[in-house]
Amino acid sequence: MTTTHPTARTYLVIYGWLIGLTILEVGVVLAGWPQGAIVTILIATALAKALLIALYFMHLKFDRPLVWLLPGIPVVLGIVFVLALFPDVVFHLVQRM
Amino acid sequence: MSEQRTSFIRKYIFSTSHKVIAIQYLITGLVFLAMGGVMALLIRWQLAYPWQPVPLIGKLLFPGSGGAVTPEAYPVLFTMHGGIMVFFALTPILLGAMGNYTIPLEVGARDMAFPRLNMLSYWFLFLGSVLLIASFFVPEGAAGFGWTVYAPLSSSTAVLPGWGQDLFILGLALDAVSILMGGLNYITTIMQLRAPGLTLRRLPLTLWGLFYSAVLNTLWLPIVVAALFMVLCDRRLGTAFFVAGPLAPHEGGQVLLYQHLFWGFGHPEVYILIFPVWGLVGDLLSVFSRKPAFGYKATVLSMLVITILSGIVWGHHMFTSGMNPLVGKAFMFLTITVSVPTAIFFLNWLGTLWRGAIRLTVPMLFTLGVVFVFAIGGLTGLFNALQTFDVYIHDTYFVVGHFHYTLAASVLFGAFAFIYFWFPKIFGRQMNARLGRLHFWLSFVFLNAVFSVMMFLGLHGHMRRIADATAYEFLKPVQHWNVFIGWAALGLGLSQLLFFINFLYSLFKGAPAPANPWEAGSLAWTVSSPPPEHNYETPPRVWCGPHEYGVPSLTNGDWLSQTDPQAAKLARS
Amino acid sequence: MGMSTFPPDISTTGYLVDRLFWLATLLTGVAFLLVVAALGYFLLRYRARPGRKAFYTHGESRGALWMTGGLAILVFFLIDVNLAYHDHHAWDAVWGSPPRAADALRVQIMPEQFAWNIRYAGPDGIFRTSDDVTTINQLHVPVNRPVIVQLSSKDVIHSFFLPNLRIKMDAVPGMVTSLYFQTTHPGTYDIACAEHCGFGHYRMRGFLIVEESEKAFEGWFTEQAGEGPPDLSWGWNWDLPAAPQQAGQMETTQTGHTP
Amino acid sequence: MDRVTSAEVEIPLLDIPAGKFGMWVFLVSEIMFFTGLIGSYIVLRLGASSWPKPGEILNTPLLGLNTLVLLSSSLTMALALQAIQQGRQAALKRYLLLTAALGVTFLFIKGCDYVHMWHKGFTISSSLFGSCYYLLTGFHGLHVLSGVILLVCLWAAASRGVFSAAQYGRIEYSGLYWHFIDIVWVILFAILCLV
Repeated sequence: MTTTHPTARTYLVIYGWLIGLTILEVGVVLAGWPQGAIVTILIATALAKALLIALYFMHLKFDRPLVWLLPGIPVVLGIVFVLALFPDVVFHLVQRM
Repeated sequence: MSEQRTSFIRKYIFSTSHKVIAIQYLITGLVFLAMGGVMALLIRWQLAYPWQPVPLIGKLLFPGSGGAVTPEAYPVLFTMHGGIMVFFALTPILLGAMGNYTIPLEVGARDMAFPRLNMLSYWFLFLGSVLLIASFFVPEGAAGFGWTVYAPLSSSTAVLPGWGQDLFILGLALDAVSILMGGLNYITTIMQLRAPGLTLRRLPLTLWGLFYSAVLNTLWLPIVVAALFMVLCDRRLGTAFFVAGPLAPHEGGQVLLYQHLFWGFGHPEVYILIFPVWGLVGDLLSVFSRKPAFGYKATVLSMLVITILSGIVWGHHMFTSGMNPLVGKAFMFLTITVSVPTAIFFLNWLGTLWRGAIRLTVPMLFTLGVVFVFAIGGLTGLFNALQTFDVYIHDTYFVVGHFHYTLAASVLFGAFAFIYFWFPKIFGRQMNARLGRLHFWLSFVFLNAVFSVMMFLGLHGHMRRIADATAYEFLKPVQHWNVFIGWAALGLGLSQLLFFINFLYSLFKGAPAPANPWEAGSLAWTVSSPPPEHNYETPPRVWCGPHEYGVPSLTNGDWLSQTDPQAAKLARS
Repeated sequence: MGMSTFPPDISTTGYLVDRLFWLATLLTGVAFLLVVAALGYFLLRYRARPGRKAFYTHGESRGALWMTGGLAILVFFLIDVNLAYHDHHAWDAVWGSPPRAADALRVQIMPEQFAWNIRYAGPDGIFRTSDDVTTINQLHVPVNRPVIVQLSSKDVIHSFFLPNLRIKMDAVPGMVTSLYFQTTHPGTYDIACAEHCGFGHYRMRGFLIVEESEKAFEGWFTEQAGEGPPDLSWGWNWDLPAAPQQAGQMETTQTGHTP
Repeated sequence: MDRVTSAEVEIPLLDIPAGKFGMWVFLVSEIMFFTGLIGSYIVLRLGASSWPKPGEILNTPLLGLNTLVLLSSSLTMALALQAIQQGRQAALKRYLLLTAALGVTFLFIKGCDYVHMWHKGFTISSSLFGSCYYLLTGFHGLHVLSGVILLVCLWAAASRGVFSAAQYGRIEYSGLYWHFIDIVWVILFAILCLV
């Protein structure tokens, strides 16, 4: 069992951050920022939001580090797997152009 | 959850007991094994005597063509043979039956961690098999794109319009969900429900094999499920994820993407099936050599390394697919590294036999059979890893012979070793040893005759999945080998009748089995045969590893049970 | 000519593939025989006998670990790395050293269920123009001249397999893949489809006709050119293989690796 | 020599309940499933010759609103768990119902979005982007739907007084699933709907 639990106030603060980041996301898109900036910002904010939810709402921050292995392994594998597909389905196009 | 379970249906059909579910898996697997075997014989008949009416059952199966296999029926035969054998025969026997029966007993638990999920797992398999069988009866027949479901042959209704194709894919997806549910249970039970004292170092190797296998399933099976759903969308919803070129409705997607997704799972699948067998071989060699498993820790670590490597070598299935050749080279070098851990545990098997006191029982014969055929399967795998050579033998019978050595021969012998070894525990009766030995030797001879000749055909360039080799000039000189394989395959098939006879006879008439007929040390053999409904009244206390045989200081007997308190003093681990 | 295990070799590079096979057979064969010998010896020597206990060892002493680990590493270098090294060099010759397009005969092949559509550029050297020569299932090449083949597919995946030259390459819809070869013996040989492509897969046979001289090839080519207009419904630009186009098809933009 | 040490009485690998461990293992397969889908989308998109700007096709403010709805449901789910950990039965039921309601709202808005898009000619078969959009959001929607059903079952169980400050495992494990769905949407929203 988890030993410490976040308080309702913690949950609300995290929720505030999530809402704020979402508004930021929609804002930069609607404001029509350059594509490169949008991609960078959105990936960063999406990762930040996912981490906030995992750490606080899913209590990973309060679990033993060994529990992190469970979601950690597939996340790492998934990223490696997708990157391994790049040479075949993405890069040959770049070579041509 | 238990006491009110009295009715027949609750006890034997919708049972949550791991032992009943294991038997359900076993019977389902054996039925499909027989079905897949008959399909293999039909395939071999067609290749030996192209377009000749099949004797005896031909008129029944192919009434439209006077009993001969038709060009339309042939792809269905090899597709269903592959799909059934891999997903509906070997997986249910090795993971379903072996996993369900052994895990709770060997960890000293009353049942699986999630019994109702376990029941659901079987019924998903059942539903999947219903869809699979139903696919034979829809217009235009069952699936014909090969068990690998390669797009765009599978994903375009322009080339294969029948609903049988969709039913096959759905059946596979349901089976995948079933396997995932089972795997979830195996992992959780092995990690969380071990009896006091049963540290990870004291698990039987079979459980390690099942554990790694479940881990691989949990990680990679979902990828292929996603790919299968995308194929279904391509077929019925007008998408084009895996369709490109002239067949695509718009720009289209990426044909190679499917192969990557499929082999991302497909290569681990080889290990998913072989890991439980490797574990079982490690345990049985130890039991029947009356000697501790040699290099237990190294074996377990080797399997872990292979688990990791298996996820990153899938590209060696795609050397001719038009993928980037540099990537191919990387995949080749990754692939050959697998031979280091493989060699280590292979040497550990030999080390277990070394200076043992070997008892050649029927399960031991099959175990040694696995060692022999896996040596061939493993070493011929190396030929396939060599990019330049693989380009020549890719999609030929060399590959077919190779993967039948690893998947069919090794895994089948492993499945038989499991059944002969555990039959007394499961059903409380002994199997007939004389029939068992005859079954082994006939299978051994015929199996090698079939699969080694396949590899020679492959070297001659004989393509796989062709219905008639006589259509090619360069294959005419080797056609007589197809005839040879046909008859050897018939011999192999008929030898299996000995097994089915033995199984059914022993089930009802076999000699009653004692609790521990093999003098085995692991937990399962401390309870009666068959085990009581909840296995253990109180959690057993474990004092040593599962392989304490040949203990020098013992005066009565040569082995220690894991629950034997003397072990704390006498055993080494 | 290769040993009778393989179909006759009619290429400049096929012997490399055959040699790789024999080397692999030798190395793995030795390993296999050692394993079987150990297995047989142990089974005969260490059979259970009354009054004798097995040797009680868990095989986890430092010595045992060094032995298994050391042997595994030895096997890895003697067999695996050794073979991979030879394969690496064979690959360079068979796949990694394509001839210059100017020196080679260039052919485009776009199979469909269940036939091989074959295209040669005409005198203008440009593909998909009205002076092309197109054939079905008949690939004529002059002996001793390098040939480069570009492949794509009209429908599903096919695999262009030349057993007598020890090479094959998939023809993938939406992509252009390629291979090259050089023949050494005139004659007629099989082209096979190696990737299951439907119920007619087994009869998707083509013919590789190796003409005995350049002159004979020229003669055949001129004769074909006079046979009537070529099939212009497919084909693609050789140097910039945008995906092969079918008449009325939107341009797509994938390429395979090209030599 | 006596080798029995305290370490040998160790039982589970992790000192968490089997149910929580099982849920995490399930989420491992879920992560890999969505890896298959999202990974395919990424390489299909990067390998395509052209790709439309999502903002010109999709209704960005509506999808943003939907994101807020789902994020709020994660908050209420977390609060539901906290409520039962403190033994507040009524609050548990209220938060569970609220979470389910927010899930239904999400699905409703999603449905309106689908109908609207479809009428504009943006369908699953109209382009590769359409195929990816409907496939990914569709599978996510199915997960939300099963989550809502799960929540309703939990609410019914809570009404029977099944849970208490000592016994709240199922709420916790279901919460993990619900938050996971939320994470998937956060990622889909950013890389599929906005970029």
